[in-house]
Amino acid sequence: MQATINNNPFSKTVAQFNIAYTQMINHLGEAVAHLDPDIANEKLLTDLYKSMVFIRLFDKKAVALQRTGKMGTYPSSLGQEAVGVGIGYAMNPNDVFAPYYRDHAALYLRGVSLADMLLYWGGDERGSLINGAPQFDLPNCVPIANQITHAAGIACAIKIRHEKNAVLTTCGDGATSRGDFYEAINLAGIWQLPMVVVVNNNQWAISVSRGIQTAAETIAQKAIAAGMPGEQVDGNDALAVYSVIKKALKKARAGKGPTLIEAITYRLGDHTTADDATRYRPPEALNKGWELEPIKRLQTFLHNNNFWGPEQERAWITQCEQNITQGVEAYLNTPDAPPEDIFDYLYAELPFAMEEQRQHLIAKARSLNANKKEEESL
Amino acid sequence: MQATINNNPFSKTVAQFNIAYTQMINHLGEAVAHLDPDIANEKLLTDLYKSMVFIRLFDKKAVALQRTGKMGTYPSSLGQEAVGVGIGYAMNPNDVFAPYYRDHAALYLRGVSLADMLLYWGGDERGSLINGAPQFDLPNCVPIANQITHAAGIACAIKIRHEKNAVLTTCGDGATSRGDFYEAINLAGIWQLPMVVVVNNNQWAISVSRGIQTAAETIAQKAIAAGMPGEQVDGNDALAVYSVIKKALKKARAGKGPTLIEAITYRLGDHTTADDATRYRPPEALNKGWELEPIKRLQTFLHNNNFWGPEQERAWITQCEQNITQGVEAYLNTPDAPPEDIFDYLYAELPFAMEEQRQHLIAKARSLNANKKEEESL
Amino acid sequence: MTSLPPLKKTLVEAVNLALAHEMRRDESVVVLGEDVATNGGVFRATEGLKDEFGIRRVMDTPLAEALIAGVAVGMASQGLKPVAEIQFMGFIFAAMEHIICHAARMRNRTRGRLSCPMVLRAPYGGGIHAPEHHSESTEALFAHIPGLRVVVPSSPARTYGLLLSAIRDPDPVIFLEPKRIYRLNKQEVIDNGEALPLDVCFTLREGKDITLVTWGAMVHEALQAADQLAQQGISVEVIDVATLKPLDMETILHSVEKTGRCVIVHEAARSNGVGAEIAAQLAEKALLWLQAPVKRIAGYDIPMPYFKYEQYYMIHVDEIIQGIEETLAYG
Amino acid sequence: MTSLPPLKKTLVEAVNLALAHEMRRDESVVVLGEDVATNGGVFRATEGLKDEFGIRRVMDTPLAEALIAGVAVGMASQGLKPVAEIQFMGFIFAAMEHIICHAARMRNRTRGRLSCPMVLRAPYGGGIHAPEHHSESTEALFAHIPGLRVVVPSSPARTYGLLLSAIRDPDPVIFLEPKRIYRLNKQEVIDNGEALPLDVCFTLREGKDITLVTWGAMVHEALQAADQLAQQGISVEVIDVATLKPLDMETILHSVEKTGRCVIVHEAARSNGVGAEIAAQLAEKALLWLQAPVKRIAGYDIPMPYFKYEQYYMIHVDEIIQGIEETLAYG
Ligand SMILES: Cc1ncc(C[n+]2csc(CCOP(=O)(O)OP(=O)(O)O)c2C)c(N)n1
Ligand SMILES: Cc1ncc(C[n+]2csc(CCOP(=O)(O)OP(=O)(O)O)c2C)c(N)n1
Ligand SMILES: [Mg+2]
Ligand SMILES: [Mg+2]
Repeated sequence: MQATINNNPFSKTVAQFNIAYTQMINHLGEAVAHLDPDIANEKLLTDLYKSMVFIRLFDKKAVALQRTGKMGTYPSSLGQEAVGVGIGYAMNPNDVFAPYYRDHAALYLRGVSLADMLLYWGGDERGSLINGAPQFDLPNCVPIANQITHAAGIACAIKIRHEKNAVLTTCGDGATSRGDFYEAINLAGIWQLPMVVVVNNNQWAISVSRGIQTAAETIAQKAIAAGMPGEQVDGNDALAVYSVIKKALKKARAGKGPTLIEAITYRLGDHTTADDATRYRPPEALNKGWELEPIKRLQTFLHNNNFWGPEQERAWITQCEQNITQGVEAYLNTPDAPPEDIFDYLYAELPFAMEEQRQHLIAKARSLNANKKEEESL
Repeated sequence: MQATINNNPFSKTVAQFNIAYTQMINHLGEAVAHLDPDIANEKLLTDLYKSMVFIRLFDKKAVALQRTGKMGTYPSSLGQEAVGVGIGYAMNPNDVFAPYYRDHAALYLRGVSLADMLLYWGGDERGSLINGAPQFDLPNCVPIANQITHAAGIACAIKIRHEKNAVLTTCGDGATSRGDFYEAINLAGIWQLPMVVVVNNNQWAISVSRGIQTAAETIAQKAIAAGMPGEQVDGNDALAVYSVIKKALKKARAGKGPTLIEAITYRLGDHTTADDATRYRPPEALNKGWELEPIKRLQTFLHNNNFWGPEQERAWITQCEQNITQGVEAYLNTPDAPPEDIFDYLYAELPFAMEEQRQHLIAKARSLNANKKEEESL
Repeated sequence: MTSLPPLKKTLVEAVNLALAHEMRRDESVVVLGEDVATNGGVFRATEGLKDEFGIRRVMDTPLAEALIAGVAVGMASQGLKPVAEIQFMGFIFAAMEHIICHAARMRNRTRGRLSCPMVLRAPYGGGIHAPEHHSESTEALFAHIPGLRVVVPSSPARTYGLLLSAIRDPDPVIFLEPKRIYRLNKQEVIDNGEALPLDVCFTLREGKDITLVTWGAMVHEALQAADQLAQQGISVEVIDVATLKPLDMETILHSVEKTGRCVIVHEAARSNGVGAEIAAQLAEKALLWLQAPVKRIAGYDIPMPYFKYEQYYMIHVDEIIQGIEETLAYG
Repeated sequence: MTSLPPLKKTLVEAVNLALAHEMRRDESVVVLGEDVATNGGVFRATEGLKDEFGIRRVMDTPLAEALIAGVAVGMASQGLKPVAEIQFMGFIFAAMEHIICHAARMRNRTRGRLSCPMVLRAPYGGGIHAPEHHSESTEALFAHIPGLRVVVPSSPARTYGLLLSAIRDPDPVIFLEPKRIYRLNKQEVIDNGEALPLDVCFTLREGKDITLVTWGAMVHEALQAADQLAQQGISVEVIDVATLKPLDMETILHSVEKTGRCVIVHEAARSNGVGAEIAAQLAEKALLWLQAPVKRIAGYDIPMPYFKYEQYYMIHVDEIIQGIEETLAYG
């Protein structure tokens, strides 16, 4: 590439990069080009749709539990459903998932029970036991972007052991401003790690808009800094999300290296139940966000292709509500863990030096709970 | 840009980027195109040359001082001279410099005395007083890449106060792997900070070669992740380095935003006097490095243009050696600071709680120095 | 000035009041952090500042704590007085390199040529049923670092006065705000710009039988314990350490010389907590006066449990009373 | 196994020996860090490992400490046993977020589903005339963090045995290597894979007059002081704490019960150093036995001076002797 730059005879172009954007079904529910039925088959499309509907209903319930004091702070995934279901269906059980806190849909599809999810947000460590889900998936990571570095370590482990699976990690647009994000993708690039990073660019980091988070025209182009491929996808298009992630995972498992995927979405809810987005977000922005949301468009597409109709919708919603009610029951009926659990999992074996503290806790808990009973009985 | 990617009808290109490389005088000492005499004038070119010669001689002396136990660990700038002099001549006195530890040439041109440089590497904090140099320049920064974040903060201060100067910071290729590098340039991009980042890509981070530090084809392209311009320059071409930095600084001072400049050099010495590069570096690589080094080529160019000849060379070297000898004398003759200095600059005013420790130190130092005298007198 | 009407303020409102006061008085004071501008901070500590002082002085940063601290160091090196917010203390760890290696050393490293007059604010402590990593109290990590000041207020009025001093102080200050009492109660705060001294403890209640040393949110449990014990005729001297580094041992030693007994209370994990330094200095300097062993009532050496089990970790008034009674019963 | 010939090894060679032994024995052990592979580490601690075990198990990382720690956490979560090197302790601060928030909590957070069997090695301490930031000893920062183990060896043999245990330990260990004594002297080390226990102090020398507690490089000054005092008929019991967290106070308390006097020596800054925790526990549990105040002989509360003035900071044998004599003279 000898092209001179702005006709400066001393300069030449030595590297060029493109960023691609993928969309399959637009916000009107139309396929933007002919869809290969092998990929876009009825089963897959209805599964994606049903899961999105399910998680939106679950999400609503979770917020209600928080509002009624039955659960703690909760980050709604309203409007982010397509990213979660795309991940959930694209991953294999033996792949490893390193999620962030807005991945309810993906967790659900990984096999995490509703009760476990609620337990976690209800302030109970046992929610991260995720019985029934892949045992080596990471727990939720609260410190932003740390999970990306952990995912790089997991990918190293896969490579060191010559295994054939891959790791997928997620984060938000705000997370891409942290050193962790960059240090980890830089390593993934050098070591060609079997790793897929999905950025849920929902345009907000609490009150900080995408525009003041980074001057990069796209988040996807941050991959260029790591010498690895990065691309954008319509994060409200479940089929497109599924397809690009599926492709990236296949490549990763084949030892062909990492991919950064920017899924463009819009956060339709508050940041969490502790947040009030009306303080910083103009209503127009929110309305535009709703025009692009993921569920309606796929429903339209399914209707127009006669894959789905009102009866299925009614039946499915009823079933969702049953499952959710069961999950909530299971959560609310979970007895508290023994107080000493707060000591008994810190080390494989409790150091002798901590025995005294553990005994103190047991006595303290007994009296605290006695007092509680007393108060209640009054 | 509607072009479809690898004829995938669902994908289109949404962003494109180029990275430019600039060279003016090649390693044979030939101008690669016609040089505008206004820029490439005799005065500037001979100044650049003379400063490089000076600093190479100083560097040799500094290493000798370390080898003979008269100074501590020292990082030679052998082969990096063009970057330093380019920076030194391109910056204005009221610009702010946030250097790293291999910037001897730039420090010298900023007005830091040889004695102060030697004092610093001789293990004396007073070396960072840099009397005579711009008072707000930062001291050397040992923790890799932290100075880039500080530079971003300095650039913020300039912007907040509506000043018209700029900050220039430097780092090595290894430093670009740290979160600090990325977090800082990302901020510079968003806030359009008056900041120039010069990466001295000398192909090594101690024993870690450029190729295993990052998969990015160029370091310059890391700017794309921050949404800011990045470019490469031949870091062995003092004129080219000077020119691109001069341009970037002008732009920064005019409020037109930051620039990342990758100066491609080769580390011709060990990492520091504590390192032995033969453990990890093939001799061929080093020989190729020498073919591109910055001084010879400019000397050839000056000779061919009758800007410089053997007499000037002899005279200049003699003068350099005089200055260096004076600097070394000044360093060696600097009396030790009073021991209590180690307390007296920690806070603006020593907290009462530390008075006792300070008294203890004074007594301890007295006896230590008494013992020392005794031993010497034996 | 003192003709100003006293205002009833919560602790977090006092933070806001002090910030606004100092930004009006000194235009070199700037505020930066995550969500501090448009949103006014997730606890509203910086509410209204962006509207009054503009985005050049009240800056929403990208999501990067190392950046926030490092940028503050750079600003301070040029003579600005940045007040940077770390959204929760649990997210301060990425900032430690800049705090330890630069903020705490800039003046010493340059032998006074440059300095680092910055304040790093962070809400800290547990007891608010927050998610994981939102309840940390690791003040001991900073109290060990030469060159820093570590300040923890415990009431609206002291918050106002201490934050003013922290901002005016020519050296870096880690200012930890006990968020459990951010809105616990309102107190009269006169916005007269009068600062309170750093580097000294506050004796909140005089007593002769025993010395109760604490700081931050636990001050309230300590005062309640002292009240209840007073009814049993036990006279407890309550000391709010306030500045954990440098530590004003004089006040504590004088008190222990008088009472002969000392109980130290802190929420942070016991081992190598700041209570250890206080107890250690008592072991070094108060041996002759101590009629009973020093007692530390501190957090367990475990991370803060998720909130369903948080109360097992938190220290309750009864525990303090019991600890005091045991110490009084001794010998 | 014990038929193996004893080898004369320096402390840093013992590190290398333990790493190689454990990598042969357990293929889940991997090594990563800056310059650890081709260069064998800037102190040669990992020399030869890349040639024997290959680049999949001995990895030169990019220059990023947060990355090194976080990648180790990720590896460990999947059952590998990473031994990560931070080139100097002065550069460990960027790694603290991953150490505190993840390494120390993975097991607890997942109620045992996942764990974090990693070792983070770092050369630490001063006295080698190194540049700034190359002489830190901030072990107290880690000793305060629940979920960690903090181990500091003080001889080649103990280094070998303790590093083996650290690698085999199912939980995260911060392993701090006193680089001042990396090559101080050689000692017989038998490469028989026999580990030494963690969580216990080593009584290196029995004595009846006073207890001298220390760790790391200062153990050597402590033993010299004990030798010299022995000639004056003073019998000093020297305890090498070795594992700073969890802390084996039993051994120290038993000794102080016997001697009635205690001097604690550490190079790190005094305030909120690990010596404070030891002195605090003596104030809590040994009041009746103490015939003299506990004395801490510790670094000043300042950063390590540049090396021309380093000796003013470092603790010398005379100071220890003087401190012991003062403590013995008391009362
Ligand atoms: C290291 C760290 N800093 C700050 C926070 C507080 N915090 C929680 S979520 C959040 C915003 C994250 O935004 P983004 O990455 O875009 O994800 P989103 O919530 O929008 O899905 C912040 C600042 C945190 N959890 N961790
Ligand atoms: C945070 C940190 N980690 C590690 C080191 C040790 N170290 C000093 S220089 C260096 C290599 C730097 O390489 P590069 O950035 O390319 O600069 P160069 O020395 O090649 O000019 C390392 C690892 C350090 N000083 N700081
Ligand atoms: Mg977001
Ligand atoms: Mg380099």
